[in-house]
Amino acid sequence: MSNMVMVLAAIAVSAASGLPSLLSRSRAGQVASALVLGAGALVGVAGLIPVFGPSSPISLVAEWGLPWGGFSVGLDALGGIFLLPVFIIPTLAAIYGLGYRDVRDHPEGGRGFDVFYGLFVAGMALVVVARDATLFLLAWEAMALSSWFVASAESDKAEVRRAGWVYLVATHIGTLLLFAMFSLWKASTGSFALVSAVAMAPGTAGMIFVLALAGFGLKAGLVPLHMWLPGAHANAPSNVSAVMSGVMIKLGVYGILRMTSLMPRPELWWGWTLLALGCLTGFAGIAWATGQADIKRVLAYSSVENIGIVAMGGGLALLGRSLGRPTLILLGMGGALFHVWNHGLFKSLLFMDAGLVIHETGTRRLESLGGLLKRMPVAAALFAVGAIAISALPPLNGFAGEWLIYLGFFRGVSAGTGPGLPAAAAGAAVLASIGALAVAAFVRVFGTVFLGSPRSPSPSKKGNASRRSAEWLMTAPMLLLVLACIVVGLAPGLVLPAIGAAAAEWGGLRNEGLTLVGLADFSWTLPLALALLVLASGIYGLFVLSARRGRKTARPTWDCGYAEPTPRMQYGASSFSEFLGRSLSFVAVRIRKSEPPEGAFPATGSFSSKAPDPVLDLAIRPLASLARRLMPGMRFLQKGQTQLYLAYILVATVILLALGAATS
Amino acid sequence: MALAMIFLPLLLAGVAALVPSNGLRPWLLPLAGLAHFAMLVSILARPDLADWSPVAGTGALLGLDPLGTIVLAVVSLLFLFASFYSVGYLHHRMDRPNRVFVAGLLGFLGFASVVAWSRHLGLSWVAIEATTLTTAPLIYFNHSKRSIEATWKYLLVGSVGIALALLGTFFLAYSALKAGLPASMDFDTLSMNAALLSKPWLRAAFILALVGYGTKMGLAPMHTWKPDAYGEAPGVVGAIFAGGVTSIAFLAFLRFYIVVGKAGEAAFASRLLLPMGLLSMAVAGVFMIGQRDFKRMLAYSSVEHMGILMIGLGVGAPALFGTMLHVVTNAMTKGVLFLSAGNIHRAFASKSTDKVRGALRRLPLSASFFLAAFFAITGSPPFGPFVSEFSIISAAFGSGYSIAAALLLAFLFVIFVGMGRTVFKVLQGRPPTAESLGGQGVYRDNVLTIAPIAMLMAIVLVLGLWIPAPLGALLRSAAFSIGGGS
Amino acid sequence: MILNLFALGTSRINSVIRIVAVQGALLGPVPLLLHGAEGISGASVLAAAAAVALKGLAIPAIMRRSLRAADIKREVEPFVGFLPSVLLGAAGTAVALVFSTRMGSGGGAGSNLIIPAAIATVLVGFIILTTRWKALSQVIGYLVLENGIFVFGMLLVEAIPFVVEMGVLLDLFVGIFVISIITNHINEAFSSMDTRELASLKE
Amino acid sequence: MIDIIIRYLLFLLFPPVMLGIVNRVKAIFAGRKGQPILQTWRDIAKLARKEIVLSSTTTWVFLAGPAVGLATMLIAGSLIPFGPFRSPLGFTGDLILFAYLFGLARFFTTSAALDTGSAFEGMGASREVTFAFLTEPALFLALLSLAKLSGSLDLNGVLLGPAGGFSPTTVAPLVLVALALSIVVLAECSRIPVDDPNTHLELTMIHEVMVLDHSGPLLGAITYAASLKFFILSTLLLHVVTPPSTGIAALDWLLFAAELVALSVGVGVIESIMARFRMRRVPWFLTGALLCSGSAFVLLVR
Repeated sequence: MSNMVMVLAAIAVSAASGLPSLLSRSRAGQVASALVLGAGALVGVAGLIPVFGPSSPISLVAEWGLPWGGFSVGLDALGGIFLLPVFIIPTLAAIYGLGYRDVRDHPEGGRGFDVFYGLFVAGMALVVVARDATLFLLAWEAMALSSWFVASAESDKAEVRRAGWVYLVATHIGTLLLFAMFSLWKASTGSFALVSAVAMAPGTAGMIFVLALAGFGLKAGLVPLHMWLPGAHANAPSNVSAVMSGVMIKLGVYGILRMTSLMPRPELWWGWTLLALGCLTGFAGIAWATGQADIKRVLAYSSVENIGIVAMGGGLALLGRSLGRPTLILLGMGGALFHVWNHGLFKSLLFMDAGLVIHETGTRRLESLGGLLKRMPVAAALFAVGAIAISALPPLNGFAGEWLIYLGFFRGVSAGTGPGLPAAAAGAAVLASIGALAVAAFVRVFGTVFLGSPRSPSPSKKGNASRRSAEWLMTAPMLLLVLACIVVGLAPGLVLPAIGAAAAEWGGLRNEGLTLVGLADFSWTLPLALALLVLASGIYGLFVLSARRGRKTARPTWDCGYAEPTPRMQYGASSFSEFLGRSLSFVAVRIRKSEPPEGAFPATGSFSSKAPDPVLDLAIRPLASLARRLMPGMRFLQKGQTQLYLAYILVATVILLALGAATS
Repeated sequence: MALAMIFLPLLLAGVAALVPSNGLRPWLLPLAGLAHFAMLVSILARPDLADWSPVAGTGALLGLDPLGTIVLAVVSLLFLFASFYSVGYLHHRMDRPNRVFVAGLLGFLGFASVVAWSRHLGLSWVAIEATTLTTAPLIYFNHSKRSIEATWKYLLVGSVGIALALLGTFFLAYSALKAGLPASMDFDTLSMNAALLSKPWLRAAFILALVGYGTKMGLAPMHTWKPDAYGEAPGVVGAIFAGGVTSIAFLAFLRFYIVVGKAGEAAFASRLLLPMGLLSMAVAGVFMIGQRDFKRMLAYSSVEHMGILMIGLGVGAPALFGTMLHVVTNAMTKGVLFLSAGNIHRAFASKSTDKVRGALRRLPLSASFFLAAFFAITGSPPFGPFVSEFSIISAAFGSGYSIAAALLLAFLFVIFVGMGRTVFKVLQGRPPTAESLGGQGVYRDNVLTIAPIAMLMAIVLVLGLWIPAPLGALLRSAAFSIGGGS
Repeated sequence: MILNLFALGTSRINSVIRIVAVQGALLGPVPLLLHGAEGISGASVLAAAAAVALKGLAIPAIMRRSLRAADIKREVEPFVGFLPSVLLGAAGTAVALVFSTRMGSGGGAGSNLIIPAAIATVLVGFIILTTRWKALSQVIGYLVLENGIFVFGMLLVEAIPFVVEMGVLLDLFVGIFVISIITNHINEAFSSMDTRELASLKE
Repeated sequence: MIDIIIRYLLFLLFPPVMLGIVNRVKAIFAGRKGQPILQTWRDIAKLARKEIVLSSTTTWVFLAGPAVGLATMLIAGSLIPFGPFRSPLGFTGDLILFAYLFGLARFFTTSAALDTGSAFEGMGASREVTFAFLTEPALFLALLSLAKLSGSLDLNGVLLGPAGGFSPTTVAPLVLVALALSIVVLAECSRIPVDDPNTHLELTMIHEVMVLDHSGPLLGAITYAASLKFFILSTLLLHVVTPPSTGIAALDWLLFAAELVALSVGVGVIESIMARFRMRRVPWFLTGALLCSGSAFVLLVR
């Protein structure tokens, strides 16, 4: 109970955290807001820790002025998993934001930004603790709207406005679908209270599942419902993108998991649907990511991919539940939840890092970046770690998470015969392919941004003291995140019990002998990491030694003896992904425009390729414009003739009378 | 009390006609508003309100039941805020004589009170027709060609519609006569022996009332006058129309619905109401997509919400609470929308999205309220309309009208898109410079034109989070008096 | 009720006004006749008198004035020709008869005559409203419509309290008054009474 | 214990010899006498003595590439059982780690290639990462099929499991798996027909073109790592195609070595009789591997 109060207090504090900077729109106010937010987060985390223990879920119901439902909130391990990032990451992002969007440099966007940022955080936290549909919707929309506000902070740019609009529309459809979902929920359970339903008509349950999948999937960014995600993430300020991608979209996943855990035994097709969607989302997401020309769009699409991985784990767990296989429930759900945490860590890290790059060079275009490692070594190192982690490569946390899901798939194979469960394990192959593509995508970004030599003379900003402090403010949170990635990667055992508890709770296995810790033995991670470290650094040391021996003469890359390799001859981002793109053309559309050089001494020659979003740019936008062209077609009904209007009245009367006569 | 609430405004209207000073006259509005509101409060304080029971057969013309109270409260509140606002507005429009304008507003308040109090369908009709006539000059305030046209259409379409309502009223009375009862237009008598009334005439009466009062509410396809009137009238008038006129027309229609329901014809009614409501929403959606004039857009939004009310009635008992609540929340939100839209209109001297840009920069306060009200009216938590709309939707799903509910949601989405495109064109981006707007008295927010909006918005917000117990009780008994249940 | 058809037929607005006036004047005392001696109370007499005064004299006067203001004599090329509209009117009357029989009339004394008459008049009013271009003819249409409703009202004089009946009449009167004011404004603003000019507001 | 020692001696010393064998076989096919079997070792030793030439564009990543590449191979080598001999440090789920270690190596080697800022290296890196997204799932499906057969979750169990249970039903899948794995070997170890280790036409190369600018010890490390990779994957393949163990340790070791030699010869033969695919065609070839292991998997779970 007391922790519940603490968490609620934390929510209240973060909701109010914007006030200082609203009252005094000065640097001091901005700093104060960040501090208040941080304080709230600390309280919240403190209140949160116990829920992962053996303690049973806490809940609290208070009377509420709305005609139905009460102000009922609850805390449990499943919620805790999602609540922890909600409290931690936005705080880090806020500190980062102090350097990234100094209110003195952004007077216009400054107004209200921190207010909505605070509301955003509070909304997300409330979503997780809400145990009543109305309260949930309230929190949900608070989250959606405030996130829209902070995401379109730079709404002077038309591009930002467009992206913001798409996001707003998408999130509104989501909310309407949730209206329907919760209405059905009430219709079948008799109340808006979100407590596990004992029995439910299969038809209704299936309908609710589909609606939840659609409504929450929009927020989570399941393909093809991801259309808002890349634009919104790319055009939001980087500290906001970090929170949106690292935390907010996970709450879509949370919604799906919460509803499925509340409903009685799921039907088989639910698990299949979620698994299939997960595979599609993961593969398509990363395939699209490899083609993007904008560093933040790459990260955004990779978020789609990661959501897909989480969904795969969830689907596996659902299958496990409907087939009554605890091992699959624990491994699948455990992997999903673990990945939720991991993605929160490294994706926010990467977005912050991208922000650092943008802050330094002022561009998001990969083609005009390059060779930044020499200029910003720390950022490069951090990005490298993040990239390895997000490509799920050992020995970092990304691998630890996916390892659980893989284990689940392999268990699925060895478990039982006949089609069905083993077939699901084919997901492992998809996951492997996703992993390989992730490596491709992030080598591409890391290579084009930090390695090689600069592709365009980027404006070198004067290094004054305030900028130093800004960089320091931005780097510190990233260091923490990297540290977390490494620690979790080396010793997953530290967090496994919490995740296991949550997974067990989701599957209703809270008090059974089988635990995730028992299923997944992570004792190998540390030795492996050490071995890698020792070997690699040893070899590296040898190289350095022999390099010392060599004559120190700086010479350009040999490059098969090219006379003058210029930066513009480097393999750019689009050329890097060209071959990959061609082999992925079955899922990733690429629009190429090229005029090859003609003749012996070609004057000109050009090639350009861009990767539109298949769903948004090739499906939705055309449909929308079609609708815009058709709608006015019906306007002839109202051309201003009074006589016509009066005729309408007569006609309406006659028709209604006819109707009335017919129905009587 | 009743007579005071009715005649004080009318009296003041007379005074307004006499007061010579263009500057002083507007202050009569807040005076009336405050007095009216004070009387309302004293009524609300009355304990026996929630369990009000009609005294049938007495042929008493006046009496205030929960339904009437709600509508009266809505009208009174809206008028109170609108009155202060219009003082600010009229001080900004000193160029135009406002004698007729002020008198018209006051007259509307008086006759609206009559509708709320009336126990007699004929009387209700008379009062509503009277509001039509008193509000017509309000639309005509600007004396431009366009405003004449709007007024003309409003008068003609409105009067014809209302005439049908009168015919419907007569039909109802005749249905009693036909059943051998003494022909009566006394609501309580009718609803008491509703079961005996002759069915065909009752149904015909209901349909005529639906068309007639539907015209006044602005249900498609009788809504045609609405965008013109709302578009040409000053914002404050739009607020009064969308919040007040529609509510009293809805009340008058409710009287018929109650009788029909009491006669056991609720199923018949909902068979007509659901299509009407959905049609209104569809039409609103079609005309909102790509709407350039943001005041006309608001008019269509009003059409949409009248449709939602109809759907709520059509769903029946479980949705009635939400429907009555929606009357309140919609009125309040529309108030915010129209008043802030009026400010924006003033500031840019245009109401077309081709000219209006970056209102958030130019008029931070008005624009912010406009934005908030946009989110509210499209049913986003945590605002009042969310509570009412969501309860209607869930009731619809709950009582087997799933298809209607799904359509409702679909239309809500289309309308959100249509409305949003216009709203954001208006709000975002870079505003044109004051010079390019032609310096003529460039408008800036002042306390008289902002405070009322802020208060209305506060009400909308509160209703989204917490419904005061007395209001809840009132709504509940109102819902019960309409059709039992919930 | 043949007057209705005349109203449709003639092209001279002036005469139409006269017809409507006569119609109104005739309608005034009808309730008294309907209810014979016992029905005659002070109230009803007063009501009847008022009706005659307003419909027979006042309104036509107003309309004539505005007619003179906008000196136009005849409804040129209406939306639907005169003969067709007469036929329409006839059809409307037929419909009215069918309707009233289907509804099953025959309650009060003259009801089986009055109901179809009323409905027919309403329909005719609608026809005028929807087929005439001139603002003033539309006003007339509205008036005819109201007359029709008033005819129906005959059936239930005793149901309508004095206040209400007065209210109805007053409303009607003021309505016509306001409308004619507007028509004058229209005339000034658009220098014609042709409602086709009034189509700038759409969508 | 003795097995462990033999194991590591074999693992650390033999791989370059295998490359030597391959080259020798190719030479013989080409009608030349060919280089000595130990040539690769000599190259490595020579390179180790040479100095490192660093381009001015490069950074620490350039050195990290070969280092991590070699380290990962060394670890992967100690995860997989050789012949009938269990790996020293097997654990549940190590096969996933095994597969992902190659990913880690790929990340660093390709990054190192991009670090030079040269178009050729970029091209090579691009191709390297492209093929992985087809070979990885093929490898995993193969592992899944084996896991299905053995019902085990660690490399030892998975790879040593099926050796016992040859049954008519499992023959067809096993053949398919073997096919898939051999394609994976050819691709991952950048042999013909996917890649040509000793062409000098940069535009056609994958692995070689990535390391154009690595010199001296770096190149040596890379070559050595490549040979280790070849060794490891061959071992993996051998597990599927070879007869069960005899039971006598010494004999088994000899047998294993012989198998390795045989496989190297086989690769040599393939390289000699086949031509490189055009780069565009390679994905289809790899898709073939995917199909093989996929159908094997389907056969098994059917």
